[in-house]
Amino acid sequence: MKANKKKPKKEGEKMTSKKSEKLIDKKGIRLDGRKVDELRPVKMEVGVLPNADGSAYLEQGRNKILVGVYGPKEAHPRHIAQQDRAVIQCRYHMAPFSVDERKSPAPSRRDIELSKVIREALEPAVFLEYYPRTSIQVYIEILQADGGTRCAGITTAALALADAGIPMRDLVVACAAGKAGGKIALDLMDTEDKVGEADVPVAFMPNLNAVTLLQMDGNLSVDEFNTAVDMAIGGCKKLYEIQKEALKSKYVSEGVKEE
Amino acid sequence: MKANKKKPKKEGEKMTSKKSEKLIDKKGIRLDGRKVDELRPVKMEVGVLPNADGSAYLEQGRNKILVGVYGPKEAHPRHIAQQDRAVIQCRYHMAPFSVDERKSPAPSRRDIELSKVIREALEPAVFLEYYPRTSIQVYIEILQADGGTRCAGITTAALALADAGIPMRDLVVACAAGKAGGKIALDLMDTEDKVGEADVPVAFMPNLNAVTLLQMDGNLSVDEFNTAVDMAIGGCKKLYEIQKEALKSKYVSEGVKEE
Amino acid sequence: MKANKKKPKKEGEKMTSKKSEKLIDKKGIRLDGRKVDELRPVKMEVGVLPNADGSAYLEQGRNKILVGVYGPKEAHPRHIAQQDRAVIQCRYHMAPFSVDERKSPAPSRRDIELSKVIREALEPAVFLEYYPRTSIQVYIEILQADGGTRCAGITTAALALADAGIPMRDLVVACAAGKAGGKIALDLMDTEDKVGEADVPVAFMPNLNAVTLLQMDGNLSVDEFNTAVDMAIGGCKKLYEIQKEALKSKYVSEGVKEE
Amino acid sequence: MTSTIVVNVKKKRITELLAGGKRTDGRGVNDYREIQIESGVIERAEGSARVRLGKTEIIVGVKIGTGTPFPDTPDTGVLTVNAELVPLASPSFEPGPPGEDAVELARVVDRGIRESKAIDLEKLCVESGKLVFVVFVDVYVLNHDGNLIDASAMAALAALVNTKMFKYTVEEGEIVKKPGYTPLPMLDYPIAVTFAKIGNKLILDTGLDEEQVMDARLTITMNKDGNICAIQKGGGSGYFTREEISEATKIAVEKTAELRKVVVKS
Amino acid sequence: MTSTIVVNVKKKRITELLAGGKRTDGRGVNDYREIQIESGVIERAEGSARVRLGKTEIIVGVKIGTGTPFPDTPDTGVLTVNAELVPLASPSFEPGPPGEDAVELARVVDRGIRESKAIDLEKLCVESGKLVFVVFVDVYVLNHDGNLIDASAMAALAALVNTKMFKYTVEEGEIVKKPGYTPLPMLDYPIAVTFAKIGNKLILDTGLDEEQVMDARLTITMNKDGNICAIQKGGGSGYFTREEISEATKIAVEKTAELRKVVVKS
Amino acid sequence: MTSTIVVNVKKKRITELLAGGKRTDGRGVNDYREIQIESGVIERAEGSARVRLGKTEIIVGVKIGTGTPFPDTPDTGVLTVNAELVPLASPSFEPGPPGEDAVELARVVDRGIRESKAIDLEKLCVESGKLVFVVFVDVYVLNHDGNLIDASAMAALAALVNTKMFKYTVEEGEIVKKPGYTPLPMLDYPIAVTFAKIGNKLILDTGLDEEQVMDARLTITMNKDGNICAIQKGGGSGYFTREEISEATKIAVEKTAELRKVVVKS
Repeated sequence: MKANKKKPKKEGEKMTSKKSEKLIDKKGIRLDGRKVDELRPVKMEVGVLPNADGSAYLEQGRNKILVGVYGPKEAHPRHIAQQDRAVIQCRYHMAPFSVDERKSPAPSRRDIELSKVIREALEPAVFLEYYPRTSIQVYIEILQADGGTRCAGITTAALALADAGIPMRDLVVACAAGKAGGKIALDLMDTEDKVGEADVPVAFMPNLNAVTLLQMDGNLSVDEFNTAVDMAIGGCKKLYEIQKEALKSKYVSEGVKEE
Repeated sequence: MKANKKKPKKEGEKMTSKKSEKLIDKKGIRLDGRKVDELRPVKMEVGVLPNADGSAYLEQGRNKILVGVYGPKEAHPRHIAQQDRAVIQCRYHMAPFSVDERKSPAPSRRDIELSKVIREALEPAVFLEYYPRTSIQVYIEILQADGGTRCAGITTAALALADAGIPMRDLVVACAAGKAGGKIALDLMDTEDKVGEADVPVAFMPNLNAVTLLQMDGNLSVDEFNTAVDMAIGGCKKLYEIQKEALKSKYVSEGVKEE
Repeated sequence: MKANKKKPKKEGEKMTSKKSEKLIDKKGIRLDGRKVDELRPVKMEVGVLPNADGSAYLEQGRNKILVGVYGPKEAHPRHIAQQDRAVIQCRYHMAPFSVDERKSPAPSRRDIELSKVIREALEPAVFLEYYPRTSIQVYIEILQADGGTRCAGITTAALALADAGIPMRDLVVACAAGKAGGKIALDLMDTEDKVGEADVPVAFMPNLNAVTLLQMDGNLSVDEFNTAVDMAIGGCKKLYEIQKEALKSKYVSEGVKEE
Repeated sequence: MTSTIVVNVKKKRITELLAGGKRTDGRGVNDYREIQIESGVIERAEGSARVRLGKTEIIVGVKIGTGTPFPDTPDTGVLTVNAELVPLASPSFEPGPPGEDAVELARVVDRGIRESKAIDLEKLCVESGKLVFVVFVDVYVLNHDGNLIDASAMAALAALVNTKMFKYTVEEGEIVKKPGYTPLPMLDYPIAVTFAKIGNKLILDTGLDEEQVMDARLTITMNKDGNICAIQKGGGSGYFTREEISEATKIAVEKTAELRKVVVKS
Repeated sequence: MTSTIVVNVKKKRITELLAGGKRTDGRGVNDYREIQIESGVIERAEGSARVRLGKTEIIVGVKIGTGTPFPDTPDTGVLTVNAELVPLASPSFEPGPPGEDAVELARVVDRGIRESKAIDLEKLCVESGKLVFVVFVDVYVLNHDGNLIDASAMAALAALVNTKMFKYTVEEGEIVKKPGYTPLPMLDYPIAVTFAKIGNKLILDTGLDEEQVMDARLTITMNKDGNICAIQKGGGSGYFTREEISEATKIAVEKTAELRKVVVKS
Repeated sequence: MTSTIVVNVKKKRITELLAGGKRTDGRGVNDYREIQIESGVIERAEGSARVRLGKTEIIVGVKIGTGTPFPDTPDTGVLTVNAELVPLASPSFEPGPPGEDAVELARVVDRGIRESKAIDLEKLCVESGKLVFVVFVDVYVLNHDGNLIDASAMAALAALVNTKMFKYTVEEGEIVKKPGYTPLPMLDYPIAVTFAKIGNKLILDTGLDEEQVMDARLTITMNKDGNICAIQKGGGSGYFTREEISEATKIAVEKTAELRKVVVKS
């Protein structure tokens, strides 16, 4: 650690290294005890923010994600409005304390890109044409980051959109697979993502069989890539079950208690 | 002094030190020869800027403050307008050459806070409800700073508002008291403020007995605090007399000369 | 060359030096083989950008300039619109790779000033009053810079305005003269400009005998200045012939081929 | 934005209730809503705490970095407080750089910590004039239901109390980590209480409805000795009388002592 | 902005044609427009190239500077990719700092170069931990007629291949130039191909008209071994089926190999 | 903003008067308004001056700091000129970062000082390549009633002449203050005169009314030898003929000499 060294900016790009081989042991067990096709422990909760029109909270490993949704409401500034549909304004934002070295609150280029691809992952699921000239605001706050936050953000945002009562074709659920320690593995955590060989985040609409986000960086053969995509979709399907439970547990219990 | 050292930003926070004891000598005399309850020499002048709708200039010790007021005029941008009252837009701004080390012209966080509390110190005095949908702009320029600029800015701004012919319930006048060299003292200058134990800026409407700004930083017992507030209000009352003189000397002489 | 040295900003100001004397040899020949009153090789082409309403490309020595013109179209944001005439919005912008040390894409103070004086050099030529409430956008991109880019930008912009079919009183053509190696010389290139004694950029409307841009920095007697202005205007007149050729070769050949 | 008419009706109702010493949710004028404090909620931060004050919810994270000291205080660490009113917390918050409300919130929390000398900054000097620790206190507002200042100050204090620093030695001017952690060195425990004036009544711990109709607010921050270390008047175009200030100060002495027990034991 | 009605008419026409395997300009679904590549167009830059893809026109300039390495990679040079959608290139581009489209474009081009390890960054280290070369790749869009990503990636690759660095020795921690130049050390040659989905068809190298009506796009960047090094889905509110992704990947293997020959020999 | 109709009426009136060699306030075409110069008005600045030119009022403050020199001029101090059109000076000025008018004003004042070599910057080098003095010249416009350039240039010159630097020695690469002060080392005294063209007349020292109707302006800055060191055409969509430029230059020789006596003795 050195004082006050002026560093060039670095926006989450991958830097592979020789340490990758240590990520998975001979028995196929990962640093945190998981098997290659195992998700991290996941917890989801819907309706956690009193002020927002819809909200959800998710923990996936050490990731802690909070999403608030406002709208549909009159688009502002007006020039962003679309005559024939709603627009989604999406902000992916990391708390300064969410990562090891304090992050400046100003949006990085990575934040700008992720806000865009997350928005494009959610749009296919929403009946935007029901609310022309309006805006739906999706605020994704990464309270703690441990790899895979864009996917976790999408999974959480879809719950918050549903909680806001916005009509949707399907839920969206997202999960990454990647290559670490030479093996294709599901749901990379931060260390695996940084040291590993590749990461493939996928967002999926389970009932429509539709991939709404797909990115990749690293180095994969076409076969490895196909394996990773299938594994990620498998992860999505498991997360989808938890999503449905989270919605049920809010709306069923609420029904009993309040309505 | 060292070349080009990159310093973390520092926004006028107090740093007490052992030097504080030297601020007031055994006879109760301060570094600039004042007694503890004595104001610095003050000079006020009204109507000093030809273009502004109202203006005033004040010197208090080495402080040199210039305020220009424009309005009421159509609020811009429109979304700041209030249906039922005028808004005050207030900017506290320091000239780059006003302090020992050149200040960048970009607003600091201190500048933003002071602009807000000064606005809130002036608002109670103005009949804002007379001018719905308009804006009154108060531009406070600190040409030279020597401690107590927020108070001096308020005193000057009230004169400039009156000079602009804006209907007011009362004048506003401001003065700080604090603790320096172990004693409660009036109207701290820069050295006393920086080295001293506490500073209590107070803005006051003399005829309504109303405190419109109150801040404090440092360390005071409740008794010391009450002494300081009373002393500050005493200072305000003295400054109020000078304010009235300044208005009279403009409007009486003008009456004779021009109208 | 040193790593990461934090330099104060420097915006193209001249720094004369003792090297100036070497710029012109005893026979009056300059470093690139030109005589003192000789222009650099010039190439102009009109209508090079498919999307823009008008465009032109120019090479003058190693300068490479591309200009695109859009409009007249509704002025945006609206408050810039003029009731009785069009406004020109002009941006002089350098590509990051256009100079030896990579230039940040953010506009420098030099860029802001040049955008203004170039706009004012073009305005006298355009019948702005024909298009009230509209905006004409002139985007000048310096792809490679080698001294004299503001003049080359004006010459190119005038061609692009003509190509956009915007009614003009006259073309505008610009050229600098200066003092280098103790002599008044035409069309200084980068080295001559940096090391030389003075630079006098001039923009000219040939048929109206009107100077629409005039700047100077350096040190010239009044006589030297007058010589330089006359030489610059001479350069403008030569460039004007090339401008006319460039327009002709587009519109004549187009006439034959397409219309 | 709530319309003027609605605000006026609300103001009438709240003022009438207060005339009888009552509040819309049944609390007494000096009662706080339920306070829930949870420490260590962000494991990757050196310190953290979540405070819920009724429906108001704040997370504060503390990060420790390094830097050079201020030239005039070469032997003390650096404290930096920042606040973000993130837009999911309220329909009135917008994305973008901090506005005047966020700046004021950060600076009021900052002054409480700084002026009470809560952190022993002299212990955070590594090498005089050259290398010190920097304490970043980031206030993150997650749901705004009134009284952000008191809740933020509590969360900041709880997060500082929760903060752990790695042990280290210095070798050739660089910090070398050792195994183990120590708590952040703390000297005081400042608590802020904010009074709102509605009509001619002072109340504590305003909800959002009350803030919409208040004339002004007054925040008093006190240290563990019951001395005042920071005050801030704000919150609107109203004022306080001299007597109201004295009254508030008296109540603050008791109230800050009471709240300190809640926060520090947490 | 083109009106909704016009876009709908266009979409209908383009989709009908595609149903018969045809495009408005007569190309097949996987055909690229004419590609013109010219290297060294900016003599003052260390490397440069202009790519014309039909009427789309891009210049990329490469500048070499120096700086300190990242603390976690003390022995490797630094790569920085930036893109500007300069306003003369399209009526829809505006002056000002890069928006999300420019940021995405730069980051997709960046990932292709970085993840394929195209540049041998370890050879750009001058002094470990202290001094390395910085490669600035600036993408400059001069005319936008669709498929900016593929054209930018090609232009960036051609500019890198064109880049010359001066020879040097190191004396007392400073770089001293020697006569002569060497090429930038290159290890791979990444090529990006971007599929657009319109209705249920995938097409390559979209023109502007096709982009206005597409459901979504998928960019696949491959290295010289036919491995995938970067993927980006974007471009609208549509999606891809699992099968479409496999289909695109298969086509990409052939197409990137084909395009690499065009770019690298240039 | 003044309406077009009012401006047209004004223009007609001013032009008619000028045809007879008269101005609205009775001055001759080359007459300056009353000039009041007061030096040392900001005691905490190293140098300062206030200039009143009729109702136009400017303060310039000079601060001396330290920094590293430019790599290509390792032995010379650094000059930085900044201008702020603070919003109390005119209803047409707005708060915020400097716009193009403020930038142009600063750069024209800067060029006059820089190109005339007014400050002996070589005397401001402390240690070659490492440490030099930085001269900050801040132009502060307090009331705008026309001809800001000439008034600012005068105020800047008066402030530089007024500037005092502390005496010092260098010990181990650091500056150590000694008792006493020396004046800023000055080599020249540049003066700017700005001509406005209205119709076919040239006039000096325009008031605000005249600026609203002028076709263009031409600023000529001359050094003490009567040489030209900076020129700037600006101020509108008009032009100058070749003959007008010669005429202006001739007048400038006399006028700058005359004004220099006023400013430098002040």
